[in-house]
Amino acid sequence: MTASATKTEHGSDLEAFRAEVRAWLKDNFPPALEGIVPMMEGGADGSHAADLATWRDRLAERGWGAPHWPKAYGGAGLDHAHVRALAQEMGRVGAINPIPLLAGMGVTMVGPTILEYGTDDQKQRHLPGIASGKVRWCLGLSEPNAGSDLASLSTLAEDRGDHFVVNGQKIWTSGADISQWCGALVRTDKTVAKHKGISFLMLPMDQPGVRTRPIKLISGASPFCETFFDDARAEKDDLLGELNDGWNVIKRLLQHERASQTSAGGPGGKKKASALHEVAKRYVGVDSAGRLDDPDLRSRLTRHLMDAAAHKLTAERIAAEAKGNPQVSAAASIMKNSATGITQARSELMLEIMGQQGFGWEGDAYAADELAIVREWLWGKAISIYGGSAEVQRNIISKNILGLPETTQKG
Amino acid sequence: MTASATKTEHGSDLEAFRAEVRAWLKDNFPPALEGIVPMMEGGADGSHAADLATWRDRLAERGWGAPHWPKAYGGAGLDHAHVRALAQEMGRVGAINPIPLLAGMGVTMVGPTILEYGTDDQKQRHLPGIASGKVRWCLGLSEPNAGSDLASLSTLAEDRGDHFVVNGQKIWTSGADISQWCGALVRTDKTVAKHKGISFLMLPMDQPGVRTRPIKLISGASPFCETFFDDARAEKDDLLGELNDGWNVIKRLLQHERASQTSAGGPGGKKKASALHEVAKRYVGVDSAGRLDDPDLRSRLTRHLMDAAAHKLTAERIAAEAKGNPQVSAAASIMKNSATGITQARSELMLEIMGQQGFGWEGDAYAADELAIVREWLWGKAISIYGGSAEVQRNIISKNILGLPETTQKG
Amino acid sequence: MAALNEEQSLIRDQAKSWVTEQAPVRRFREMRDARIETAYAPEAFAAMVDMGWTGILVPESYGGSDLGYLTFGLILEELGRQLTASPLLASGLIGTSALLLGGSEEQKQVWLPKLVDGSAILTLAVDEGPRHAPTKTALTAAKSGGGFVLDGSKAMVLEGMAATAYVVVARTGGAAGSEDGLSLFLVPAEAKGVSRSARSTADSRGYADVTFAKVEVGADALLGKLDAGYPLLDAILDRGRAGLAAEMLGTASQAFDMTLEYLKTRKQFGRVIGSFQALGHRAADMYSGMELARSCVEAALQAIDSDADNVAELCSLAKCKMGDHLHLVSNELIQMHGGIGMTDEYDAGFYLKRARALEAIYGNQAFHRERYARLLGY
Amino acid sequence: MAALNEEQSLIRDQAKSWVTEQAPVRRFREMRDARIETAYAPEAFAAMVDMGWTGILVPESYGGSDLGYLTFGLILEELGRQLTASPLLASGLIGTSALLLGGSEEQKQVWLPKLVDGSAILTLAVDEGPRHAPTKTALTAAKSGGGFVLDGSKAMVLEGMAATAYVVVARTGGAAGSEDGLSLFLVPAEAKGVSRSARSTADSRGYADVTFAKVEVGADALLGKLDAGYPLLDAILDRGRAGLAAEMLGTASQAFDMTLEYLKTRKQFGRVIGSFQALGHRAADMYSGMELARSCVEAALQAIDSDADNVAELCSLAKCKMGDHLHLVSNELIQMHGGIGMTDEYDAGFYLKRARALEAIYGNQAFHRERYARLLGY
Repeated sequence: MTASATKTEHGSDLEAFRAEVRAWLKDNFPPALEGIVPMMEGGADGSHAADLATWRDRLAERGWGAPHWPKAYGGAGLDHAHVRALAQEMGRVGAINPIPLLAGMGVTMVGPTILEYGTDDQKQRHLPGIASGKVRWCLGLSEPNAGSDLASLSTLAEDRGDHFVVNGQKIWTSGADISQWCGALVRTDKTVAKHKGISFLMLPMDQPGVRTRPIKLISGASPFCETFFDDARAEKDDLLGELNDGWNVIKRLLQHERASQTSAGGPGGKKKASALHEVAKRYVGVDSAGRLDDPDLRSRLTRHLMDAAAHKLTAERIAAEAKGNPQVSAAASIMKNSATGITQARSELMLEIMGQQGFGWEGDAYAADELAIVREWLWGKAISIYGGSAEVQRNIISKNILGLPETTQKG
Repeated sequence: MTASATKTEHGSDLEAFRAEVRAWLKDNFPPALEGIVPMMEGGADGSHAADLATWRDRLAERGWGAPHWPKAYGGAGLDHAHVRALAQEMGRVGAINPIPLLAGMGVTMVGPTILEYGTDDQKQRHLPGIASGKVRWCLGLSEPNAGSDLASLSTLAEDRGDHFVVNGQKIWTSGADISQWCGALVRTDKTVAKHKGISFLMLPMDQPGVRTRPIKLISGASPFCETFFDDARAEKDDLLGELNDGWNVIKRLLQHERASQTSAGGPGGKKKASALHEVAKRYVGVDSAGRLDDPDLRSRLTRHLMDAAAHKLTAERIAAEAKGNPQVSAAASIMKNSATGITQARSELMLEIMGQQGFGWEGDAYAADELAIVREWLWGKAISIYGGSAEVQRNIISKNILGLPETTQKG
Repeated sequence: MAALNEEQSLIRDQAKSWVTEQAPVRRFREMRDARIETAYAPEAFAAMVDMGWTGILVPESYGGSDLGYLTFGLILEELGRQLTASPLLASGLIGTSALLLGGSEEQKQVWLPKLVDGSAILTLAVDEGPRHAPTKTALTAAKSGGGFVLDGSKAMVLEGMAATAYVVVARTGGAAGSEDGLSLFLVPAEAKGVSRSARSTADSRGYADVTFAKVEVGADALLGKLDAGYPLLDAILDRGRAGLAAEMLGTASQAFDMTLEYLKTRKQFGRVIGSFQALGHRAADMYSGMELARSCVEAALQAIDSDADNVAELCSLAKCKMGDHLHLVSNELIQMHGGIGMTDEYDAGFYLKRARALEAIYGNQAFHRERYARLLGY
Repeated sequence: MAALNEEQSLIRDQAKSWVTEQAPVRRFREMRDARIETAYAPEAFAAMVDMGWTGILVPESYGGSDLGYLTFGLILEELGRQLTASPLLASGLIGTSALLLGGSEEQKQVWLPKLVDGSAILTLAVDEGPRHAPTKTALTAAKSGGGFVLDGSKAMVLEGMAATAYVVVARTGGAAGSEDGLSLFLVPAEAKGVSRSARSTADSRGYADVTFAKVEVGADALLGKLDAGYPLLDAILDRGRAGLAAEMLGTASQAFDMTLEYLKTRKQFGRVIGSFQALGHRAADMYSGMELARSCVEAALQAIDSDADNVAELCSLAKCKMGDHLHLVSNELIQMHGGIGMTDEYDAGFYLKRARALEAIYGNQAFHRERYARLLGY
């Protein structure tokens, strides 16, 4: 449906744009990067570092790192149809836009929020760095004793005239150790109800009052850090949104996060994820009728593949219904939980299919892609926890979409 | 374990008792009743009415209608080991004790509660009639607007000196239209918190102030009624337990109910429930390796059979751990939900296995046992609702067994 | 909901208001209580014919409007909401599809206008046993003179009492269990040797067992190719499955809406029961499941309309996901309503009973999981 | 918990206090961080030998106490609670069972006293590929002179680096995939041609790949009958499965206890999270599942002790139900702990990783469902 709608509305303009992209890619995309997904953790593919830097700079030059952003802020000012076309053409040659990944939470979360809540000055100072992929951002939201209950945070920002002094501790600050800026949720008024005294501050990481410590996870090294603020300084000019209105800013930011987490599938990093049933045929074998030689597994595999198909069709339907005018929708919670469930189920099935060969931690007994299986499986346990846990998403659906009475606070 | 424990503790006494039972059964059990389960609805097997009456009276004469009750109240004063032996010997010849079924809720719920809470006078007046199967009881607990929230009942009993006058409406009064007595939960004090002003009254059904109306269910005719009290009369002597202490009486009674609902399996009525996998082989067929010709069904069937086996083993373990001294235990909620889940899953599988042939409502196109399938399936939907819904049982486990904070009232 | 064009939106709105006003579930109850043998109200079907619904798949040259399967699905969804009984699915979609896919020009000219104007009701007679198994067809069609003689019987034919003709799946060769050797025939219900009897089922809808005792038909009764009818049958069945899935979507939507409404109004322990988090989370999961299932159903209908090459895969996906979802929702409908949902006075039981019928027809979830795996080659 | 006799209660209590005091999960962490190749603390196993645990299955005439499998299970459950690593299961239960079930009098006299006193560690070398599949054995044993020559390799042998000898499953006849033609051999780890390498797995326990390159053994190395070793192997595996299920019972119990404790203490939105009904109901279901799974495990162990005729059925039931339960509980352990459960500093991850290993060893849930269905004949 989408394809035909697009054709009618944009017609030949879009076709011309596609041709332009194709030509540009031919000249500018380093073929060695075909299918290479730069991991947020960085360095996973050190061998491609130079190519990646070149590719990133060329994309940024065209504004295609954040193509839907206004040109004034480093984007290309493209509408949704053109953004899709760009993505499709890039996908066709295996080119991946590294900027949303390289820049930490910049393009997917902080940037869109600055676009909505920022002053002109803030947009000009911060957005181009994000769009170019040169300035990395982390987010200081969770605190050790808060978890899903963000609003109970205790990191304090005291007003010192032209700046704030920040004290406290954040956790799960992804990429904090490699970021230049941090978007932090801080308490600016202790005298009011907990949601009401919170503000959103942007502060530079390179200052004496900020210290980070990486967190080791059950899956091994991780992008996450603990971040400590000891008399850290944030300028008044870097308050995003109104003072004590940080709760609304963060709600919006989290909607952007959910919207970015709704695609199901592993964390990528491979040229092409193998179809699970093909992997199963390889490890499990087939019977004389060509059926997987484990009927119980086969049946559960089918359920999973059907779930994945339904998810994909739903994502397409949401896009088609939005008719080229996508927005952070109520569907985000549904899609986040669906994506989570499918990704985790896929990992569990992969583990089951590969047996002991999918359970290696290190060593020569395992191929590299076999070793990745168990780490992905463990890492995947986090996706139903962060960015609003599965339970929080259910609360949101129950309350905001279905209109059932509040269950989170009182019930 | 039980078998050997029994042998050591009771030794030859028990063996002698078994021999006595066998001999007695040979003389007294009408062979035509072998395997016949008299349905609570009555009349399902009108052809056996005379035999059933004889059999019931003979059992009652020996006190074996309620064998664990004291002899003074119509029981046989047997300990648990002897009760089990009696049941096993009866089971061996396909003899079923109709009294707990015929007498409505008498032997399983009202009787045990009277044994605990009743005065001597109440025990003497009420228990023998129950034990003999001649006096039927119904229970007036739920009300149309109360559901699982029993304590919000509004049927009122006013004190008139030597008696109460009762006004209100009860629902789900099973067997009310064929019962002589009713155990009713009524409000005797409106001025206190809702649990505190409730009493448990026993009142005769054969009086002008009591009227009943059968309820038709989605499965067809049912034993349930609506029961209306318009200035009904209950004697003060028939107050069970203390005035305004009915909540404790009913909690105990409901534990007895749960304990009686923990066996998994259909509502009976057939000579012998066929093993589900044998039915499946008949309707679905097998492949050349002898496997059910529907691998997806086969896998789910196995899960179900395993669940049923686990339930059975757990019931046996609970009995063994109680070492011949069974009591209403914390396990009742677990076992009720497990039994419910297994019974409902069995019905769903049966429907699936038999396809259209298990979906008939009436007519010659279906055999009698085929027609029973769909009714049992529909009726089975009630078992996770009545006697404390599945949700209420989970609340009980969560709060009373696991010690998690109250979720029912506040959260 | 798929992005609809203006015409589709209009038809959907028309269907919604007609069903709500003229054919609410109360009418289904009346029909059931009246024990009508064909199990639908003739005036309701007549109204559908008047609204042009029987012609939605039919090209204009044969008297239809040629609006396609997605549009037909919108109507079925609304009918499913109120359990409106009629031969619309069996004849207007399945019988009509059989002719569109397999009919010769002559057959189309003879049959399609009659199907559109409601003077003919054509349904598919495929299964012979209690479970859906097209390849197990044993009814034989033997060549005889210039035509064929059909001998055998069919079970649980949809709207089999109302039908004026059947598309009969017969074995003209090959062994039982084989896809080879199947052929399809158009057989009038009044043909000599055809007899039928109504089934009384839990969902109170119209099914018949039909016996074909040495029924003679001409060569022109053959629909599609001799001995190679299986691909045609499979395509007809897939259209039926997509249609059933659309009806199921409506039935599940209504069951969910009833449940949600009850959660919002029923009070226990001093508050509405929808405020209990455990129920709220279950409701949230049901809502999510509905959105996911809906996408599958609409994708299947659209794939048929656009003649995509993955129609079979999507139809199995839609029937299976929708079946699983309806199964869950129909059970939760009863459980969350508690005792009231168990009474015959309340409508909940109708939805539960209809759910299991819809799940079973033309392949239950297990059937379609098996088929999906085979289509994907593992 | 099964009704225990006094001796069993004493042993259970002893195990509980030793594990809690001497071998808590902290010791497992230390062992992991120290990267010991055999993946257990030798002093812990020495203590187990001293407490007589390696002799629990062994008749008194060979130096054991003959207390049976249910008693052994009580100990494994306690070890499972704290993830205490040792060759107790692999050698004290599985290797010992192999000799008890298949050993000649002479073999028993040679081996059992050494297994009891810990001077020998005997483990089963069965699987060759990544998934449990005993009949897929390809390692060959060819007659040669008076003895046999073994050639092939085994993967993921439990405690394979610590073993002083192996029970090797070899093909002496029959085709790959067949139950016929399998034989078992006792092979010292120091025999010429045996080489092994440790595997580093997610659960940080001891596994080895063992290669048998033209290893010569005498005729007395044959355990049980030539070419007809499958029933013996199956019986040994079933004892191993029951033992694994007992360990899983402990692991799941501890994971649940940790979760429950967290639900009672962790506060969010101003109250302990265990007061959220959705979590309370999930906890209730887990508790129920635990009770049901425990019954299966104890029944399997008791069936072995009483030599019942449904040992195979009950062992598959126990391994499968326990596997499903542990799978659920280990996932909920992480989910309900939230972020903290994801950190390596916290112990939750150890339980999750160990859970999947235990599920897979000697047949995962799918394997045992398939086996159960075959045993019941459908």
